[in-house]
Amino acid sequence: MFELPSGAEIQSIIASLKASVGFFIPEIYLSLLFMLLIVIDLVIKSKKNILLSLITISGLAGSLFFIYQQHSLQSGELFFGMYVLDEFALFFKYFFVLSGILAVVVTMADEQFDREVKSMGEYYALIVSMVIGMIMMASSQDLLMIFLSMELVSFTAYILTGYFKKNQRSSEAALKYLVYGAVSSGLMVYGFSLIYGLTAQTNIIKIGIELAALGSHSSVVMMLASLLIITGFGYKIGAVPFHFWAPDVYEGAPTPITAYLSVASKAAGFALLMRFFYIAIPHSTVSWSSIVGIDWLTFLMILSVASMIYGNVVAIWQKNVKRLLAYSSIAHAGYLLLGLIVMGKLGTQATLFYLLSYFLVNFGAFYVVILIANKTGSENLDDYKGLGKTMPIAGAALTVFLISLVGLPPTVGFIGKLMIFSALLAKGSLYLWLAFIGIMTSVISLYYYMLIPLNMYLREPKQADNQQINLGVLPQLIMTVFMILTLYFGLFFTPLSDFSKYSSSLFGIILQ
Amino acid sequence: MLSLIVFLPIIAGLIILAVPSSQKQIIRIVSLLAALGQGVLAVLIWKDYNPALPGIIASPNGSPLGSFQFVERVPWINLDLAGFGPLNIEYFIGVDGISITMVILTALVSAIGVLSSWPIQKQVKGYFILYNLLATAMMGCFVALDFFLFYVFWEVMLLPMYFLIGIWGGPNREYAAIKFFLYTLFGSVFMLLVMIGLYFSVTDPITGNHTFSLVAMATQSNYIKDAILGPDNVVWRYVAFIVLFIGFAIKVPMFPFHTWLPDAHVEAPTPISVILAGVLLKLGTYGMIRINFPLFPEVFQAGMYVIGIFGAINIIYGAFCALAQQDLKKMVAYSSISHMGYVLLGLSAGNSEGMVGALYQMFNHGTITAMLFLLVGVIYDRAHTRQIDKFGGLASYMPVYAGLVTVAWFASLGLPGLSGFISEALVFVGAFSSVTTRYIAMVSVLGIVFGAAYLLWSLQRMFLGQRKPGAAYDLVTDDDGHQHIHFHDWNGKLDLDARELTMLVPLVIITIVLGIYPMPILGMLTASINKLVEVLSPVVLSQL
Amino acid sequence: MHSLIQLSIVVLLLPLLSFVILIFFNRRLPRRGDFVGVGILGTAFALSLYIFWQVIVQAYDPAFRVAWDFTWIDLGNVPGLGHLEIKMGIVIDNIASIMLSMVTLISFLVHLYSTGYMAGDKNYGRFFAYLGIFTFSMLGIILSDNLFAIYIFWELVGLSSYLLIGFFFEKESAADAQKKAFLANRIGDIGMWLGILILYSQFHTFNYQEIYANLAAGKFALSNGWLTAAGILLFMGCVGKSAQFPLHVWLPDAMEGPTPVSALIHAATMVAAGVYFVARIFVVLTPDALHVIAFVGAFTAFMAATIAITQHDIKRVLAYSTVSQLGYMVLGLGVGAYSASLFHLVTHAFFKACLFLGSGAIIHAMHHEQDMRWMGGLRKQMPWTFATFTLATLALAGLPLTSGFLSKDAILAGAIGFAQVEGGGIFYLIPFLGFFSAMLTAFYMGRQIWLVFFGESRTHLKPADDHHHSHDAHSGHDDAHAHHGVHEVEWNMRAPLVILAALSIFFVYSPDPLDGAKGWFMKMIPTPSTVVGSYQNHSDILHAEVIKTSHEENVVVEHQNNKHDAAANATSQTSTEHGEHFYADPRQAAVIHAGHGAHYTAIYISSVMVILGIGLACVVYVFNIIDPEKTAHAIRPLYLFSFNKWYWDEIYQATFIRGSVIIAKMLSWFDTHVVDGIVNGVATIVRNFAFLNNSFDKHVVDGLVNFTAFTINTTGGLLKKLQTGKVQTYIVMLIFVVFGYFVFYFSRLVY
Amino acid sequence: MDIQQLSIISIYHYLTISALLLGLGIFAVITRRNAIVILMGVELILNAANINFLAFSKYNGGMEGVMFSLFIIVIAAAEAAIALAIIINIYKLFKSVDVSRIDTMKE
Repeated sequence: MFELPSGAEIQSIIASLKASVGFFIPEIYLSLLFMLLIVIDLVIKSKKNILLSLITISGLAGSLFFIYQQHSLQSGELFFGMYVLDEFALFFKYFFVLSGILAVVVTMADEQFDREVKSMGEYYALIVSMVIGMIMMASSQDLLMIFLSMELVSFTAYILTGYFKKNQRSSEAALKYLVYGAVSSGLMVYGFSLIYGLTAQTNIIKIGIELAALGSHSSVVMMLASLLIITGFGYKIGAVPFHFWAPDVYEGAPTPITAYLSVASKAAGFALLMRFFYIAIPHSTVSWSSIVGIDWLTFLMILSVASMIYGNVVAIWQKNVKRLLAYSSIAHAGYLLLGLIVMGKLGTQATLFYLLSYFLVNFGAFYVVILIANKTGSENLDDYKGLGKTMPIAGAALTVFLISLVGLPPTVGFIGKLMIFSALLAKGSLYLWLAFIGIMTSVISLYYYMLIPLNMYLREPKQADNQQINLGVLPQLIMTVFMILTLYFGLFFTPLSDFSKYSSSLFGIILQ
Repeated sequence: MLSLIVFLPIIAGLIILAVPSSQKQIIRIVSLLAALGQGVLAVLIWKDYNPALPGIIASPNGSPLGSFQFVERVPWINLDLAGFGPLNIEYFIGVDGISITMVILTALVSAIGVLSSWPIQKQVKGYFILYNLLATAMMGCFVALDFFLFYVFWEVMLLPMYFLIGIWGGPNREYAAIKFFLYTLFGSVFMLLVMIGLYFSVTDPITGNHTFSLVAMATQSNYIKDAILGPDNVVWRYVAFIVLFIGFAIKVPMFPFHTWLPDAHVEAPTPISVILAGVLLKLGTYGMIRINFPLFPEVFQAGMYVIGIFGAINIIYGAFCALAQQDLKKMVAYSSISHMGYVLLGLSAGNSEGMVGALYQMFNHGTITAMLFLLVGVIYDRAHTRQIDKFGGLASYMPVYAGLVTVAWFASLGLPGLSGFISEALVFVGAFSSVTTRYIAMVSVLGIVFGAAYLLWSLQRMFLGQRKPGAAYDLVTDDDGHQHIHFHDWNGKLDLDARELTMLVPLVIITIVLGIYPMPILGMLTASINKLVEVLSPVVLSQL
Repeated sequence: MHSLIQLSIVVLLLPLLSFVILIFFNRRLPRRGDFVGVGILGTAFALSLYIFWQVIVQAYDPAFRVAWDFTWIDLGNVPGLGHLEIKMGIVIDNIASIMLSMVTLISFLVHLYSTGYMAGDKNYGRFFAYLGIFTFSMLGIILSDNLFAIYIFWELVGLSSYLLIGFFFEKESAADAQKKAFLANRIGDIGMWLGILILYSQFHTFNYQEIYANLAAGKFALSNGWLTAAGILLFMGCVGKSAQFPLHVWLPDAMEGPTPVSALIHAATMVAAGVYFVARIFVVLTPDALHVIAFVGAFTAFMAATIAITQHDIKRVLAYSTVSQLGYMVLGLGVGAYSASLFHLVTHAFFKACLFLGSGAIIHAMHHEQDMRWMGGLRKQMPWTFATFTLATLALAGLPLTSGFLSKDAILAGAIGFAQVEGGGIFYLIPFLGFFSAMLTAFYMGRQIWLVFFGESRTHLKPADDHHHSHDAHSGHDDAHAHHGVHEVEWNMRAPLVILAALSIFFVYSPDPLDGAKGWFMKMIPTPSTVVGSYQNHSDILHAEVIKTSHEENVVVEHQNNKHDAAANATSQTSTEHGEHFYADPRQAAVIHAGHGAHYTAIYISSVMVILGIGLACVVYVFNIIDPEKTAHAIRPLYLFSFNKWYWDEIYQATFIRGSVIIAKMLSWFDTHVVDGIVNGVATIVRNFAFLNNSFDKHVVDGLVNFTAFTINTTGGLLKKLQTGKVQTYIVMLIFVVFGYFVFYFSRLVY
Repeated sequence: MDIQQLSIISIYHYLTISALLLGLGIFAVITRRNAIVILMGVELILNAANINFLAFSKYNGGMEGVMFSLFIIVIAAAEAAIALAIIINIYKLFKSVDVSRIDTMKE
């Protein structure tokens, strides 16, 4: 029943494949890097060594060049619409590569690896592969592609989470992550299948058109499908009520991976969510409810409100800083969703900006946490007592990052919140209540974030010796850079904002 | 010039950052120099200020600067909001009659604060860095004419304050610090929403873009009719006004949002109490005058009566609470609540006398309360307690101190010839002249009596009569029969020493001079206030 | 600027100068600089005497008035009002010039006297400084031309009285007394302030000439009730300062201050300021307000007199008699006997000052014994004091040939006339109380004279235990001349007595020992026409002009003034021919007319009363026909009632003071436990919450500043329980959420 | 057997089967304690999706569904590999693969 394609067709297919490859260079490059790393690892067997990490960093940095090249290219589909290249995708390419680099940098600082693991080779390779996976998540335009890239990311994430094989919590985290992830992605795929059944399409642009045509027909199935899909995405962005894996995984995983997951894979999830949400769900002119069954907006609102409230409220109780930051990242997913809900260019810009700020600040915070853990060997709040005196720069930096996470000026975090709320209020009083909740919860968040400076500065250390602990020049330098960037972009945020505006144009859809 | 006066302390802070923390004296001197520099600049500004120009709103000829002075206006952020248009944030500062008095006050108080921080030994470096940051933020709030800028300064103030109370404070400091932080942040975050809402509702008449400029916002014709805070959107305008008002009222602090104040004061070290009472509380009322009222005049009209009632509650409630306090500093703290009530009352009158009175009261309360807290600090340094009943008969042994206390106390209870009286009198004159608040004024007058009551009572218990048993000091009779007192573990001068005098005497002089001839300050106020009243008040005018 | 104005400014500022010099430098000056004070006050007196000469003797014009003012506060161009200024200014008219010289004279004498009395005190210099600032503020009250300025100086005299009463602040009683005085005055002041505000809120000026003019022009927008209220509220200021009922309680306690202070402030000048102020605002008082004032005055006069009968402390007797006499003055104003009560003010100032200084001399000589029961027989040791004291006493009692007789009878006459005009009935109570108090006055003064000066010395009778309740401040020089007995005081304390006594004789004021109205005083101080009477269509020339001039330059002011002085001269000439002034308001005219009519009745009745009083005193104390102890025992309740000052202090203590303290405690409790307590209360709740097994640190709880935070925390505590750590529960919840929402949506779809 | 009888089997049969599989898979995941069995449950879920895809692609025409199911199978295999590796590691550390006992991190 399936007749073979004619020669001419095959020619055209090959031609288009050739054409597409031209748009695919960064991914190919990264894949090569991935293999290279594995090979090198085979060649030089050693514990965590500087060479590998340097190669990784430089390799990833090199990819930036190719990504930069792509600005000149006309944005368009490739591989028969499976994959797309547009400013939006470019933004996330930069984002993920940079976060990969930072993950490596953070890893270099973490001394726990020396204790826990023998060989680091596949670690870096996995990081790179995760970068690839996330890049593809951000650019894929077909259900199949979406699924594949998500799984790629997930698998590498599972492995990285469980990277401390000797460590109970690490392995436990890996297991939980795996089970939870497998189930939710399974459900998502099932949802995909239903969509495919309804529309006979896997390309999301076509799906969008089909759904628009479909109207309110068979809305219950549609409803179920969208629920299942949201389950998958929600798990990726770690939004309530699909967040349950997050705290345990974030706590158990190696801290660099925690940082990496909490920023990068969350961002990937958002990239995916936005693309799918904006393109596949018809919302061009007609108002939402007109298409019964695809009441995504309500879903997202529930998700966002729940995340903001739950994340902030439960964080109050945490004693472990990593876990505290995990909950805070849940809350931030909520804020990011706010930008998504607005459904407009401004909203997208705000979300992207918020992602950037969160990226900067969160990596900084985790970096400091790692440095402190190196010295004190603990991530408990009580062990932070008096650190303000013993490591002043770390204390100051961490305070700045936390203030930025609360969203107080003059930090980049404040601008992020400002943009989000502006996007909400730009729609008049429609979303005011969301903004209100966001504001309230950010006041709450101040409370638990301030617990850390409170311990660091307002309380005396347990042991009385107040001589300064030296963290080494390079780490202090890096911290300072992070801190200064946080403040600088808090005062002069035009470049970031312009960049996110430039990137807020998705292929195949014109947002108003 | 204004930029310099704003950022001088921060520059000092950066210098201090470079100084090794062992060099305490250098650190102190650097910050003192910065504070004095501010003072000098303030005097220069005061000298060149032209009191004829009103300010408040854009001047009729449509110049967007309004008739503000020392204006510095450079584009700060210029970016494109996707699907919305350009977002312009300006570094826009300037002064008019309302702010210049506060600028002078801030310079004065922060200089005195540095002096009174001299004895602090714990982490001097960190202390003065935070202190200078705070000084900059305060000054910035008073000169900012761009809402965004104002908000930034406003929020930047919180963190240093948190640490200054939290690290250098008293035994219960953590509680006080976080309480202060949460309370104030709670007030200000909603300001953020209102700020954004206003931005979307206001356009600059010149460029046609949306703007954060407070000057543009103060002109009702610049509002887009159907915008979220546009004239059509009455409900949201009311909500916004209330939200803003609460935000500022928390700073004032207005009953029932005042409970952070006593804790903060009792825990904070003396210089911080001075700053807190001398300047920070003013920010609340300043915010009302600069932002809350002129941006929502019609809501203000509707709310005058309520504001007045809250003012009266503050006056009398604060006075009563002060009457009941055993801790001297707590008493002074409540007295601030009571005195800020006069400011609220004066504002609620909505006519020139009342508002001039309120502004003048802000200035005077700044100087007088600074004096009060310094004096409390003096006795606390010596006796290590502030319990009123642990003293008695001090007047015989510390005459200079007693004399200054008497002056300060009487200034605080509004004795004619001292500045506090004129402002309170003007407030009452205004409040009584406006039909809206007449009866409220009649009630609030009771505050005069109770104010006198708690002040005189404490004066008597601490300074008059004889040493009480169980007092915080011993009576010693030296060989030639004279009696002296001796505080436990206090080796300094018994009566005021030179440093304390240098802090106090200028304040006393200012209090007296302004009490006899108020025009140096009032002269700068009147034009702006009259303008403000015009902006605010078809209704008020009809009442006169 | 008029030369008199310049002079008066100098007079006003001289005492301030003395204050400044002495407060800062007294320890550096020889004799602690007392000569500075005395010298300056001497000069001031000389100058004001010159002013007096110019105004009273030279001009001799009832309507004499010079004014000058300057802009103090410029409120700019106020919307709705135009240019608004608050002016300060000086006005000199007859009453001002008289008061001026009176105050400076007494103050000078008291300075002189104090050089003897206060000698050796450790704060000797500061005492003179305080006297200086008092005199300054008192002169301020007299000279200022507007209500605001009067209020300012009003508070300032309050301050100086506070400082001087508490001069021996080591004594708790003194500290209490000074606080009491200040607070009682403040209560009066807020009333006065409100009254001022009522007037200001209508006319937006404080200058009382302008206010009167506006009132006369009927510009008062509010109801007439407000006007009456304004009058009564303004009068409250007088109630506080002049120790009228119900705020009289502070004055007797004020005797804790040094005796010269009592003489200067609490007898002669400051307490009279209240009366002076009411006189200044006399014309705005509505008939109703006047009635209130009259009754308050009459009641005060009577009550104080009854209390004075039974007091033992020589100064307290005088204090209560002061209250009583002030009652007379207020009564006089209330009944419209304007000039009479001002007349009484002046005469009373002199003889009461004399009495106090005399008592001071006695106390000084008796080594600070103040209890009359242990005195006696002093006439031999202290002849000068005896003579002057007696003369002053006669004046106070109001015997003919004394100044007191003239003034008091004028008042009483006015009272009778008033009662007649008001149609008798209850209004006859006022003259009745007046005459009765006159008798009581005579009685207790007689008692005092006898106990102090006659009979034998009873010092030895004094029980030993309550010996030496003398001022610590004086202990030093007590020992200096202890043990050599009572003796006459030195010249510097004697001279003032003589001068003051001389000023209590009738011919100083009036050629006719029986009729003050024939004297220069009553002629120079005519009763002004009220501006709130029944009809105000032609308010007199004076106001019209002032309202015109006051908006113009000072030069013009004087010019205008001189012009209308001339005009007023003419009117006064005409008026003095047929004896009376012209009054627009029929009621006022009638009252004054009746007052003149009742003159002789008053004389007869009061003379009888005085004789009765003195006779009774003699019966009791000289001939011992009635034994005071027994009588006291016989009418014990009445006796105690009077001896305990009608229990006013106790009543106030129980009600107002305790009351406000309780309220304060309650509110502060409310503040910590309700407004703020939501914090701590909640904190405990949260801490003891059953399911919170994990110990979470106290500061978290305390950090929750309000109830929402509490809920947040508990919900947090609940929610975190969802994180069980078991991956399957996570998945269950996932499925549950999906399924739940699906069901929910499905049901929504079906219905 | 001939094509007619096959045609009796409508898409709904496939859908029902897949739904049942899904349910079974979820049930297994929720109720089983053994990590391996849970993994099998996941496989069931994926296969449910597979059946759907195949059925739909048969009834809608077009190859996407088939492709999709192929990929799903591959993914499932990879997932199984990783899962087993992790589970073995868990067994080393905890001496058990009972997920209900693996809850050191909570709240």
